[in-house]
Amino acid sequence: MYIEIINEEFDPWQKLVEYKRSQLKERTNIGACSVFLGTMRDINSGDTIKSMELQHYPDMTESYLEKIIDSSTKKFKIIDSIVLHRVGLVTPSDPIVLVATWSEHRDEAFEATRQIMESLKSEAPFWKKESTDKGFRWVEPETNQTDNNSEV
Amino acid sequence: MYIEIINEEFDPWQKLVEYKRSQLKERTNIGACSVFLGTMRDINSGDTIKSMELQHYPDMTESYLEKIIDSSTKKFKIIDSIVLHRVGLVTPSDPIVLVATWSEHRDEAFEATRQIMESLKSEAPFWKKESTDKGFRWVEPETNQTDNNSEV
Amino acid sequence: MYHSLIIMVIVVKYFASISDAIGKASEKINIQPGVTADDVWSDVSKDIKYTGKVMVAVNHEYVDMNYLLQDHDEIAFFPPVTGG
Amino acid sequence: MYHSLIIMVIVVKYFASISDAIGKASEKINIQPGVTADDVWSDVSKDIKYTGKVMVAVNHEYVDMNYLLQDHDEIAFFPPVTGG
Repeated sequence: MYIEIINEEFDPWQKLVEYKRSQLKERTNIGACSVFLGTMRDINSGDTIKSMELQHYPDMTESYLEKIIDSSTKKFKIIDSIVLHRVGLVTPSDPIVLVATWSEHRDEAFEATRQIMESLKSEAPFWKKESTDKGFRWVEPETNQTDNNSEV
Repeated sequence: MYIEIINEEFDPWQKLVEYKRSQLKERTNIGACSVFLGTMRDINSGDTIKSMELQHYPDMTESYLEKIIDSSTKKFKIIDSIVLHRVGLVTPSDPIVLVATWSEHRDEAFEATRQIMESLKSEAPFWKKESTDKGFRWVEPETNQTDNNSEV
Repeated sequence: MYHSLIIMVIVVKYFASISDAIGKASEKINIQPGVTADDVWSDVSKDIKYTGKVMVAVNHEYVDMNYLLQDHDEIAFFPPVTGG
Repeated sequence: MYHSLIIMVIVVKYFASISDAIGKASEKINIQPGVTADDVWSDVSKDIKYTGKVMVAVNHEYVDMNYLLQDHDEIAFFPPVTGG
């Protein structure tokens, strides 16, 4: 498992190549890898976004990502996984988050990557502040976020 | 859209880096990318697999992959996609198939990549012949493959 | 009858275990109008014992065994696919 | 009463729109035993008008507003998360 909070632009595929080279060379039981990459769009809620500030809660972020990955690893028999998340100032088309999981069979990797992304979006302490022509604004959470989140 | 049948070992992430550089640079409406990579395992049905021959039906393969991608592209509003599939002799841990889709939002890419993989597994004309200690054998299809496939 | 003199040429392809069983990858055969995919399969498989499921495609499209062949069609017989 | 003399120190952190509203990122405050997360929030937010949903975490774990604070706890108030 590898988690990294990154404060500068990164190449997600290059990160995968490097991680695979160093960690996964001999894992011949791996049959599937599912990857999700989230990148910054230049439009949100109908407005042009010039740039975005990604704030997070250091320490809690890492411990929460670890918790999310642990849970999916057990549930879906994941062999290995990585989560990379950008913080700081990002501009359109910049990578924001990369989640990758490796498993024996495809169902497990597909479902684990998806669940990690959903949990990350609703639980990991990151916040986005957009810069638009009308000024700065904090991004509103997705409407499907659970109401009792603070009681988890 | 990019489809390639590859007759030698390939680096899937490097392929993604190159494709992204050449094709996707200016697509600032992309917010999500979902990738699936299938690799060769060294065990199947309880036996050690030394190597595997991937046969396919040239021409039908390409046209079928195109059909599969077209269908998912329309259904899930996919902005771009690639499918790479290995043929010939593969050995354990070799990449076999890479599917990647790009979309505005994450649901679309997740579901498109998944559907392309499922369709590819049940419709695209590829066959695997395994080399085990007991000799060669053709891989049996997954049991959930539809029975009326020949009538699609 | 006049039209029984019409001879059409089709290409037949075999893949995977079916190619192994028949002992070749492809062949050209002559057929008469009205011949179905099933007729071709019965003919080409008459000397082999192949008990598995047979898929059939004509000109790179899946068809069912009632498909009526046309001149220059390419028909392919193969077991269920196992790629990915 | 004797135990009213006990003073505990906690760290309070604020993020995103709540940090903007309160005008700082963190502070140390003194509390007495028996103080809940809700008590702290009422105190620190008394001069601001913040109507959004407030999440609360203590020592990097989500808790509810009834959480009873201990000495040296780190409590954080923030709006619903929007990462990924």
